[in-house]
Amino acid sequence: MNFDFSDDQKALRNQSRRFLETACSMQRLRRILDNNEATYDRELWKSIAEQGWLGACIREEHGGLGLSHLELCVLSEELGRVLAPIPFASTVYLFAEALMLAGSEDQKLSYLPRIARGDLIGAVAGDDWIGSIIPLAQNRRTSFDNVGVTAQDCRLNGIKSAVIDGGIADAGIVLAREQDLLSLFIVNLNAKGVARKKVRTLDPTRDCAQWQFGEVLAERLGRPGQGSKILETVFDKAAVLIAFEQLGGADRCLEMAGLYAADRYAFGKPIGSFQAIKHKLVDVFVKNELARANCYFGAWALNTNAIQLPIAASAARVAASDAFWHASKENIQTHGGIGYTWESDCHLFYRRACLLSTAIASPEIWKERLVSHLEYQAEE
Amino acid sequence: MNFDFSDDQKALRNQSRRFLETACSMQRLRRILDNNEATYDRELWKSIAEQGWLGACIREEHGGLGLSHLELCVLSEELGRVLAPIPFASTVYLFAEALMLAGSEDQKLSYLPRIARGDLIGAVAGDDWIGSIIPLAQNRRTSFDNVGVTAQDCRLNGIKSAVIDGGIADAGIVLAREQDLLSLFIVNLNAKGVARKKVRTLDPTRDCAQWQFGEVLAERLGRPGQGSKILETVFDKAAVLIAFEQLGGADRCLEMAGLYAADRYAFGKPIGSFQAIKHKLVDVFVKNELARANCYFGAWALNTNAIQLPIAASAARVAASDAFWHASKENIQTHGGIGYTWESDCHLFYRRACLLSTAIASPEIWKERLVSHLEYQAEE
Amino acid sequence: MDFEDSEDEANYRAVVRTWLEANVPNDANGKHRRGVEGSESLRSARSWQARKASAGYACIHWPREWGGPAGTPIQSVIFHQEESKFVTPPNPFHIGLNMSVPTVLAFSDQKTRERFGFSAMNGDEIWCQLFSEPSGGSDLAAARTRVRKTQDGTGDWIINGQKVWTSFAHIADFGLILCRSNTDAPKHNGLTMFWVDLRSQGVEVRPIHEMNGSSTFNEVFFTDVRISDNQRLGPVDGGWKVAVQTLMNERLQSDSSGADWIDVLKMARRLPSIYGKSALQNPAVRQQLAQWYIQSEGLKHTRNRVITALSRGHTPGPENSIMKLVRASQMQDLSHAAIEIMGRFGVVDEAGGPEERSLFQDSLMWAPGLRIAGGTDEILRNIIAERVLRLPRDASHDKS
Amino acid sequence: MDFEDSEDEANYRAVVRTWLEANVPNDANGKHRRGVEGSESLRSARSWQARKASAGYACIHWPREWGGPAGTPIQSVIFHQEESKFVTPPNPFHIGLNMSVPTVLAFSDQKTRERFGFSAMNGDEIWCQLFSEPSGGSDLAAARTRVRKTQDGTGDWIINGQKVWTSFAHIADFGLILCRSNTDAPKHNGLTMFWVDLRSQGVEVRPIHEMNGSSTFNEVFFTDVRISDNQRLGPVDGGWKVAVQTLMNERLQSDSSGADWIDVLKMARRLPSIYGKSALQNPAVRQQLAQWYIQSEGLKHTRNRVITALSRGHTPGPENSIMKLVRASQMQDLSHAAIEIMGRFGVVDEAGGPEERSLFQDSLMWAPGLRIAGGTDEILRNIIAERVLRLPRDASHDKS
Repeated sequence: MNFDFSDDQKALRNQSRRFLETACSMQRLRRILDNNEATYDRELWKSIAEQGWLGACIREEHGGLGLSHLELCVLSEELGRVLAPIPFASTVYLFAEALMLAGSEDQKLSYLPRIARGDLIGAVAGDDWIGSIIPLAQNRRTSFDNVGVTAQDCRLNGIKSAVIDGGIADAGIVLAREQDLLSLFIVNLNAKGVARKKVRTLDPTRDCAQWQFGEVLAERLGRPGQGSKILETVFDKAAVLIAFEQLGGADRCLEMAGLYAADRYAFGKPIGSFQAIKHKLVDVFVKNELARANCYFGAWALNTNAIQLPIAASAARVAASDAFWHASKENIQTHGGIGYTWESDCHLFYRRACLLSTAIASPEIWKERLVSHLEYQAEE
Repeated sequence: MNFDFSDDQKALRNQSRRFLETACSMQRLRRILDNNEATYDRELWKSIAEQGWLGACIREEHGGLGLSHLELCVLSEELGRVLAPIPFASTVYLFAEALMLAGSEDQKLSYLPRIARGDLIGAVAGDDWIGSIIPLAQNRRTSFDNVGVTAQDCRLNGIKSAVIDGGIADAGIVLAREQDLLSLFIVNLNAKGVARKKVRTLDPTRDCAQWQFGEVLAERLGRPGQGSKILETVFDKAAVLIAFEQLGGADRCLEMAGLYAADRYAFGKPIGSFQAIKHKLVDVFVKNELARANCYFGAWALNTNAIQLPIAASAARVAASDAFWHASKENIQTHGGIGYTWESDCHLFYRRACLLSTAIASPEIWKERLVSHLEYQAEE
Repeated sequence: MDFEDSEDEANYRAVVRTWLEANVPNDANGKHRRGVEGSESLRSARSWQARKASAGYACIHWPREWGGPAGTPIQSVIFHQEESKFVTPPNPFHIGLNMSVPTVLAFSDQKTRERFGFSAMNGDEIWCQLFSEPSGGSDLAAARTRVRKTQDGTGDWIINGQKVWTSFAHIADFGLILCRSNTDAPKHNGLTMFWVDLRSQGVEVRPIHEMNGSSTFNEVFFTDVRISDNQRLGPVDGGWKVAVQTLMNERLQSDSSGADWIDVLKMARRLPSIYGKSALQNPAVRQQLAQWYIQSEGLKHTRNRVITALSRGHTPGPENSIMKLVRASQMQDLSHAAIEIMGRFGVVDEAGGPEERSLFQDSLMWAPGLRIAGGTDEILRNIIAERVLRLPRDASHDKS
Repeated sequence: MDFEDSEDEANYRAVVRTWLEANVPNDANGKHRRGVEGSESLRSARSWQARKASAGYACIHWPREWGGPAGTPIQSVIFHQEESKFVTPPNPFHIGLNMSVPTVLAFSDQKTRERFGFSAMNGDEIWCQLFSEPSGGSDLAAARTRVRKTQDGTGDWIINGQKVWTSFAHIADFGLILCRSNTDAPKHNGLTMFWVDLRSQGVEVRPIHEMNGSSTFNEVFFTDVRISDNQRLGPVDGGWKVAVQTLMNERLQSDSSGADWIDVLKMARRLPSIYGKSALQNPAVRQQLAQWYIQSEGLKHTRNRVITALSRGHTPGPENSIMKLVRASQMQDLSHAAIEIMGRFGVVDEAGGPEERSLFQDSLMWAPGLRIAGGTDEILRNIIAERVLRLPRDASHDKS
């Protein structure tokens, strides 16, 4: 039994944690929060590019480090701990993974080295409404009406609303309706015919935008009609990686609450000595540990491309979403009045928890995906 | 605003509570529990008949006291507190209510006085499978396959399994399929062709039996095809009354736990001084209070035959089922090891909570009924 | 058991309704708001308060010696029920009139009563309540704001320290303040209560920037603020009892703002879903809706029980204690669930989504505050356990 | 990260599997049971234990000086994994071999080790653990069972008192007993640990009638039970430390009995529903199933993390602490929900319903016990808060 990260991976964790403590302090995060114009931390983006994180899983011949997804999981957890205000998930988990999965060799050579160097930010826009991107056992088609963009002769028309990191991305992967098929296209977002509009969300430390396409010339990704199928796999992989971000955030909330509870006195004692606080934080710990165990299984399935990936990814996403939400709200509660102020960091985790649990379809949809697969498995 | 019981009704509560403390002590309940043959407390049944409880809501000309349903709610709560091992719900909330709602004057004159005198125990058997007796907005028909008994020329054939108090009832009201209709019939359970078999349940302090009919001559109740409609209303009324029983049980659990927690010492202090126990019992209290408020609204709707009855009954049933289950399990937990023994009374409440929440369809089905009506209301 | 008024109540309600129809101003700003923003809004608030006072509808149950109309608690409830059916100006007076001012009046001589009673009731002067401190958290008796008697023979006192979480301090004229007068005594026995003029020299009010971006609470700093001994309420070192009495004045919670089950139902009816045509067809959503409905109806009818007690001339029982505890967490969980139902469009903070979205977002961002303000979940559970369930006192409560 | 054995582990597993295939008796009674019922069942349990001992598969990680094979913890895990794939006789030895006997051996001389080590490992003698008392509840250090030194010069001791919740006491030969030797000292400093022969005069074992109708625990009464001083383990008045060490021996929770998500899934698939064809089509049931799956998988993989630590020669971290806390409540809620899904047929306790019904009912009636036995939910939360989260010690824990 070898159900843990290796010593090398643990060393990477320690090293990246130390690095991010200064490179991505809460003070830096607040520069994005308090500045309406800032959309991501360019300096941080540059320095993680230098360390090779953007190309961690990209093969060496495409300009990456060629590490395994386990190393990426380690980095995701650390980036989640510090609420890194960068388009890492959009570029690395979604855009690069989609390219690696479905791109031609030419496309890989064209995009992946730029991603690895930090020269290209990517974003992915699937369905334009709720959850239909996750095909269900009972209902294996994506509703056409929800796609929002049509394609004809590789020209795109239509709208993708609320694309995370869509305002800062250089290139986008877009699911579009192509007659009676759903296909993927790569779009240069600085091309003619693309109009972008910033979209505010509950988490101002992450970018979000609407894309509007008018006769935009795009490049096909994968075969016609393969769009949903490709995205489904990409979303499974991203679900595991985002779950590690959520896990990192949840752990950090528990640590913040524990430290505050040990230091803060009320009624003549540290509040952490009261069972009301103790047991509250144990409940947070329990959810975090259950999420961690599910995330580890997700990491294994992701890394080995196991047939259990859809189940493992769904379980990791649901458990980590629940853990982060719960940890972030009880962290505020443990902090009391202080936790409710803008100056406290608590609300940044609360906001991010809401963003991440809705980002690639809500937990409800992943629960359905999970049970569909369990049902199918149990029938065999 | 007059949202409380009257002083007279409160006096009835105090008087019935005092009476039941001795007439229905836990020692008496244990005689039923520990005696495999005993099925109900005949002595208690006789004495509540003498006090007129069985005919509380039956009109005076039919041998009852002619009181309102509010008085019956008061009695139900008290009977629930002591887990009375008698067929009160089956006879009074279901059988007598169905007769009063749908019976002919002859039928009322024939049955109601005997019920009021304590000479007749009744039981009602609706559908023979899960929940289909509750018509839904989307699906307003009862599934014929689940009824189990057919009728032709008022002769019944078939099986009703798991009828609560079915083993001790003298007469039954039976929902049967009559060609393409569902109709109700009154059956003398001592008649030829009726075979009964005791059914064990998790709560041995209440009777349960299977009925098997072979060409049993029965008497029609209500018009042909009116069966589901009548039962639906009867179940709404019974839901409110059973909710009061559940509320009584839940309150009693909280009192038991509170008394034990105040007396029992661990770590040098009464366990009730630890926040772990305090806050647990507050959570029980909160559910009980929410259930009480919903029960009161149910009582009002029942008593005034208000158009809101389906909503009020559903809400009371769901809230009270939840409160009783929660109170009964946390009562055991508060008692610790002692609470897990057969000699402790805790498990009797736990068992009864399970019986009552499943008795007239599970809370899930009542939640659906509730939301169907809310949806309909919101559309208007 | 019914929902009817008694004959007296019905008459009173009819009179009130007629009066409201004739008197509610047309220029009310169209929204019930938690805060008061801008001088125009404050002016209309004062004017509406004055109109109510002149008609005997402000501070309905204040006794005559306070200048009140000596109505009954149920009349007060009836007036507020009827008033809430209209769009009226904001109300920055309620904390003062329900908590601070009654304490001032109860502990003062007739002259002081005359000075403050009417002007507060009339909306001319706004009062706030200065109990919480940054260091004490939920432990109000741990107040550290120091008060010292001057040695100059005036009998005056000097206050130094900081209060926090003070609603309306930025527009208030006066406040009730709990100070540490004795650092040697056990903590409950070293406190003294005063009223203080917030325009005194040395008082500084700073709004708190809250996590939802708004500012409804304030910090209030006291630097060598001199007050006279006749501003003292109750005995020296006897302030804790005064504070407890003030906290008991907290009125019936009746804040019905924030997202509720009906908002989820309305949104879910229009929203597509992976199950069925709309999210409302999803049984998982329906089962949750039922739970929220039962909580909200439970609170509503609990309130009806309290009003009934008032109507019968009784003091309400413990029922009232569960209100905020239940509502705050319900609001948090319900609004979060609603946002998750909308998927990533749930977190978009722009016009153009489902119309309930901004309500859910406001509730999501306010609920953490509601779980803390006016007694945290944990403090409320302690209070209910000890005062209602009569469980043994927490041995961990220190007295020092 | 993988689920593979190391080469050594794989070899060990292969050897073990071969041995099991050749040696597991055919006459095992066909069920894994919590208890041992009847002498036939006990005889087969002893015989299987002896066979394992002779092959070096009983007490795998006991050191050589205890007569053990000095295997590694991971070998022990591997053997139990493989053994659990077979139907084997019941195991009434595990509490003794995992908790009581290691303490006896660790605190005894070589002669005593020889007397007890092998006979326990071989299943000839069964040991129980006598810590809990009726008055103390979760507070083990509050033990009142008195031990007094005789004045007759033998150095013997006399025990009087009562223990409770003792598993297997009715078939046990010996027990580890924590006694109060000093009533004047603070409570943790007045305890002494002994081993005791349960066949001694003055020992009476009474089975406890549990709420689910069965009897797996016992009360044990001690009336003037005389024991010799060489039955003492550790110093006089130093028993608490011995007790703590014993409790640390508690093995990896791996009880996988009781209802789980897969049972709900199987039942729901065959059950009619108001939504869709089967209850499994009901999204409300599906969403719950997903939650239970995540809990169970979370526990399973947490266990894998613990095994990995053992495999790498590390001591497992705090992960293990959440196992029983999560599982007990999950079992209670899941089985209750499953019964409610079945409607009133869920409470029928007869043959002929959905085949999982009796499993849900057993779990429903056992779960309240599991939430209490071996540390209540509340005690476990305290322990995790203090030992894992390092929160400040509860000031309310008295030491007197």
